[in-house]
Amino acid sequence: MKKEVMTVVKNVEIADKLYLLVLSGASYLAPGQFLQIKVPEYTLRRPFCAADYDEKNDFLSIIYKVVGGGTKAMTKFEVGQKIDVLNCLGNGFDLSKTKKPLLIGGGVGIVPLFYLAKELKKQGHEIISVLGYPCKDQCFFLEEFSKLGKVYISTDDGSLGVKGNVLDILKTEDIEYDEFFACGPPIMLKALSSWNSNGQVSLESKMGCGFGACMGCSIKTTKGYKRVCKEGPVFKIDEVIFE
Amino acid sequence: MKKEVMTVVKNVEIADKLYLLVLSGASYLAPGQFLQIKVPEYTLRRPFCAADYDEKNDFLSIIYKVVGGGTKAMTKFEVGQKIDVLNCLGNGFDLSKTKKPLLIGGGVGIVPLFYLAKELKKQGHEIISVLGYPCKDQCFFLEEFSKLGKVYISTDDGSLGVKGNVLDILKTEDIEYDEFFACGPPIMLKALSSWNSNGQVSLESKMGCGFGACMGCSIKTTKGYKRVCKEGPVFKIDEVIFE
Amino acid sequence: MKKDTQVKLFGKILDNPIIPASGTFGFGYGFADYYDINVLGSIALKGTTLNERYGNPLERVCDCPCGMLNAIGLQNPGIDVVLNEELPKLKKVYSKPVILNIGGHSFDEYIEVASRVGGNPQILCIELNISCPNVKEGGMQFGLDEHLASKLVGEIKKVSKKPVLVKLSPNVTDIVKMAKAVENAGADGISLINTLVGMRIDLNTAKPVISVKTAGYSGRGIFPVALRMVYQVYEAVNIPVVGMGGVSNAFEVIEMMLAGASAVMVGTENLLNPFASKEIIEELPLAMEELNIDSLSEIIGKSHRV
Amino acid sequence: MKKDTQVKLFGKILDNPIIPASGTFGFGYGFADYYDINVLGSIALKGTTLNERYGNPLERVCDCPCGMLNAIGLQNPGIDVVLNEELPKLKKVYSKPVILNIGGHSFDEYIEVASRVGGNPQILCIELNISCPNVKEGGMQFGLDEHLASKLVGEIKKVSKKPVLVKLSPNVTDIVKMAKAVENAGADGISLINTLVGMRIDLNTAKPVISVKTAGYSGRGIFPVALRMVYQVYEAVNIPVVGMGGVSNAFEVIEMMLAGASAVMVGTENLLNPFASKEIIEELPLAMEELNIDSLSEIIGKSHRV
Ligand SMILES: Cc1cc2nc3c(=O)[nH]c(=O)nc-3n(C[C@H](O)[C@H](O)[C@H](O)COP(=O)(O)OP(=O)(O)OC[C@H]3O[C@@H](n4cnc5c(N)ncnc54)[C@H](O)[C@@H]3O)c2cc1C
Ligand SMILES: Cc1cc2nc3c(=O)[nH]c(=O)nc-3n(C[C@H](O)[C@H](O)[C@H](O)COP(=O)(O)OP(=O)(O)OC[C@H]3O[C@@H](n4cnc5c(N)ncnc54)[C@H](O)[C@@H]3O)c2cc1C
Ligand SMILES: Cc1cc2nc3c(=O)[nH]c(=O)nc-3n(C[C@H](O)[C@H](O)[C@H](O)COP(=O)(O)O)c2cc1C
Ligand SMILES: Cc1cc2nc3c(=O)[nH]c(=O)nc-3n(C[C@H](O)[C@H](O)[C@H](O)COP(=O)(O)O)c2cc1C
Ligand code: FES
Ligand code: FES
Repeated sequence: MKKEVMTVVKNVEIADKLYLLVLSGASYLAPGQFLQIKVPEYTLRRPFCAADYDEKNDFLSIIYKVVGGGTKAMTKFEVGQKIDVLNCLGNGFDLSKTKKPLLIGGGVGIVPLFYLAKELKKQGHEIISVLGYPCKDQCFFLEEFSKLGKVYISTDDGSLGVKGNVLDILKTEDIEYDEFFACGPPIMLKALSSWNSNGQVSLESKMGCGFGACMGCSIKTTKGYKRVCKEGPVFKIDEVIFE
Repeated sequence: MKKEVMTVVKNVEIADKLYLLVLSGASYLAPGQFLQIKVPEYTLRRPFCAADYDEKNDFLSIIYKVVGGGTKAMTKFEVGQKIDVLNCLGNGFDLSKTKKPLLIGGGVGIVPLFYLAKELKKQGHEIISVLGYPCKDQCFFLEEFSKLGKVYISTDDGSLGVKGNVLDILKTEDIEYDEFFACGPPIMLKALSSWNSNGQVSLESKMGCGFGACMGCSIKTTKGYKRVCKEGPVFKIDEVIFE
Repeated sequence: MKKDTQVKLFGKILDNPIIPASGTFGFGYGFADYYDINVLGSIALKGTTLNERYGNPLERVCDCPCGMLNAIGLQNPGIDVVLNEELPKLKKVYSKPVILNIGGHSFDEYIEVASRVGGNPQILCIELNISCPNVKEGGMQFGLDEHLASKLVGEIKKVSKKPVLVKLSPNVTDIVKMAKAVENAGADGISLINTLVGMRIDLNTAKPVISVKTAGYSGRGIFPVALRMVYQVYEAVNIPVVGMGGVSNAFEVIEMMLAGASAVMVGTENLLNPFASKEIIEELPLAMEELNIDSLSEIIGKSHRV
Repeated sequence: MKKDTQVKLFGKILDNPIIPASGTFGFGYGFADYYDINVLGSIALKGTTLNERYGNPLERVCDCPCGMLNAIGLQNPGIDVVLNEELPKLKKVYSKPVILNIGGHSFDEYIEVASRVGGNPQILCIELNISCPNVKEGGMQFGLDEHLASKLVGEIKKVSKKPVLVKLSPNVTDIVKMAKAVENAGADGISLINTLVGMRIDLNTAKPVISVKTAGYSGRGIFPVALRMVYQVYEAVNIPVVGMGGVSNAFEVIEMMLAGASAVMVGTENLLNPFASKEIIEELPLAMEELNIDSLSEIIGKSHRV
């Protein structure tokens, strides 16, 4: 955990209600780690995964979807504005064991996978991604993922790729991998968990603090209660007890 | 009452804990009228008299003393910062009857008298001022008042002018006038009221709104209850019931 | 799409649910200098007692980081002046019926005030303030004791020609018990919340800022408590609930209505921004659009049904 | 001039009055990764029950404009793990005695927990939480009823080898009555306030945000209510009062102490800014300088004496 003042470099709408926010002055954080952003007029910080990190410029990118008051207020962040951030939170993905990774993302859950993919690529891995979007207009990072490796796409309305969700792809395509890395809506993760148990998932939960103090984010796992913000947000999928 | 966004042009310490704040984008307000400034992190606005108004530039000046959290926060106002202000509040001084005015001010109460003096001068009056300060270091607007006319000075510690307060001057000097215009601490105004009853006083009171809605500022007068923010802040001294 | 902001209160249609709260809007006409107040759903007038009152000594307001304290102590010109002078002045600039808020120090005073109101068509209902924390000799006592409260409401119902909206105090262990008590005593509606009892101390003098020490805390900081009480009371009674407490924007109005409010009063926010009530009314259709709401009256109490 | 920030609690000298509040600081050692926590006057540990508890289902925290809601429901590993694992971990990074906060669902559970504490020298006192609004089967009930409360305190006093600080709920009509009841039952000190009961509704789903609907409201928005209660309770009892509720800076610490607090707990602010308690401790001497205060212990309750 690092408390940092970052500066807004860019804050633009990249798809309907989907924004790219680039911040400078950020310490390195690992793929799967997250940050907690203080939004003016709001009390609790808002958590976001790193979508990308550029070590040369200390640039940290996040992609956020406007879903309520806090994210709506974030769209007002202006270039040059100083932002109060808790950085380097959570555990991040464990990249030490995989030989042949598979990335599986749904909706905004695709965000942390991009940074993860870049890091895996750097380590010499081949990148295969299965990405589910609501519709064509909501697709983001498509080109970027394609540059890194093979991409399978599904959309809820069939406007791009397979009509359906990532499970529909996984069940029909015969993709070779040893460990998957997934992030997406709870319903997708739950479905994944009954499909295959060798993978890591990044979870979400409303957060009081983001650094382990309040127990606001705890989930039940096969190894006891764990805090999404501290022991997570990345868990082995077979440990998570999905409700 | 006008709700206006003003811009900070200047915010400098002119004596210990005494600041000059110049704001642009202000509508004309009459001498004795006041404004209500929204200070970030504080809920209720803070009331201040106009110390000067420059019609050419729409510049409004106030002089404020740091006495608590709100005024301390105001010292952080930066040049260029936008400030949310309610302007043109209260009644202002009635200049229509005096032929030979006398200005009597104590401490920060001297602030509105400067703007009043300039206006009276413009209307062709001779300006005589009796000003009481805590000490020499806290004197402000001295040169400015001197340029406008004759000035009598007292300080509590005798470091400049007469040692004592404005009453000590009024009782010893034989100053000719028909109506006085006074502003200062309650104790001074009360003393003034038993000394002479032909004058106007500008009063202070903690304010909930500043425009007559909450009854937070009401005082008792010989003509019933009156709101300092609406029927005042300037009252005929013989109407005010000093507690 | 056209958004329907109308709501019904005591059989009367209000153009929108926004009503400036008692004590934060004077007798209304003062605000007509700033905007056309006919946009308002209704107006709750300053608490009125039998005789003229000055209220508590100064200081009687004070700042808090998330709101304010007040201990005005019901300054008002007395019921006769309100009926004969203030209401006619208001009528010139506001064409809709208004809410007459009444305060008192004894059964007799409340009853006398309520009976003088009569059938005045300019009055939508009386709002019985049994929750003012700022009057020594009674006021809130009625709002803290269910037996006193229901006795008072019963008496008022006997003399009032107008619907009786009973304004509850949040400073109780069990708000539902209070609400049920006044409903059983014949209340036509319940408004809540009045202020929470709070305090501030001046660091320079070490004395309480407010002359009478404790005072009523209002403003944004009380919203979660107000919302909870509106939710609980809506669930427990069968009469309309008027919600208030810390409402500062259109989204919070909608939240209050989801919890069960038939109409929403805006208080402290009018003091901070004289245009607040008007601006909230203007924002309402936009907020409804954003949240896919077509009709406000349909969402009243919706959070109990989903 | 050197500023004296020491205060005394139950005969022990604290270097300063700042104590992170229960539930906002875990079992303390987590914060040692961020700063040397030995600067803290003491630490109040997360509420501990007899057995391990998960607490309420998610969501159990929620944002409010002036604070937050929580309905954790006392997640903790149970008293034995706290005594045998958590306290030793804390001892490695914090050398001073701490406050063990205990919660429960029945007389028997509270009593059993209190008796297991024993004479452990790492423990300054137990804090008896009879005010948790987030536990269905008891918790706050004890804090809303003076008879239950005093009966419980009496039983705990019989088994506890440590001073008993009783933590009161603000959700009552008469806080002074509660305070006197627990004082008479033998409480060694009173801490207040716990959270106010509040609620938020999700505008998108129209459902309460928190799984169990209502939750505890804490943070800056509750400061004026907390200060008022500390003031009133200090006036009514002869045992030390520990103040908390919405404290976010050194000036508010001083305000709490003027009202009567012997020590001040900082809660929600630790969650918003992990360095909050440390920063407040650092600001204290500067604030004292500005306000001409030489010794903090001398200003406790000063507003009652001026
Ligand atoms: C570890 C972690 C990583 C995450 N990473 C990402 C990420 O990379 N990208 C991403 O997009 N999200 C991410 N999230 C989710 C993200 O944190 C939430 O979407 C965000 O906190 C929502 O904040 P909000 O205030 O907008 O909405 P909420 O906190 O859900 O608040 C919604 C509230 O706003 C109110 N509301 C609803 N509509 C409106 C409106 N139109 N105007 C005003 N108020 C309204 C509602 O009443 C509701 O109470 C992550 C979450 C976690 C835990
Ligand atoms: C009509 C009118 C005109 C006025 N004109 C002027 C004018 O021209 N010039 C002028 O100077 N004043 C003027 N005043 C007075 C001015 O409005 C007040 O001095 C100002 O509102 C005080 O605000 P404050 O927040 O600093 O102090 P307060 O509102 O008094 O608040 C003080 C609070 O701050 C807390 N506090 C004390 N010390 C500190 C500290 N060091 N740090 C943090 N908090 C602290 C205290 O607990 C106290 O509660 C006028 C007032 C009125 C009514
Ligand atoms: C200055 C002031 C005066 C008030 N006077 C009255 C009153 O006379 N009668 C009454 O019933 N409520 C009175 N109230 C309470 C408000 O009507 C309202 O219940 C309370 O302030 C909560 O709403 P808010 O947070 O929107 O202000 C007053 C509130 C304030 C701030
Ligand atoms: C997330 C959270 C968890 C809490 N858990 C406990 C608890 O276990 N025991 C307890 O006595 N109080 C608990 N509290 C209440 C705090 O100790 C404190 O009384 C309250 O939050 C008011 O102080 P604050 O406004 O500074 O947060 C909790 C508060 C929060 C915000
Ligand atoms: S958010 Fe506070 S412990 Fe996870
Ligand atoms: S400050 Fe509100 S009426 Fe004067």
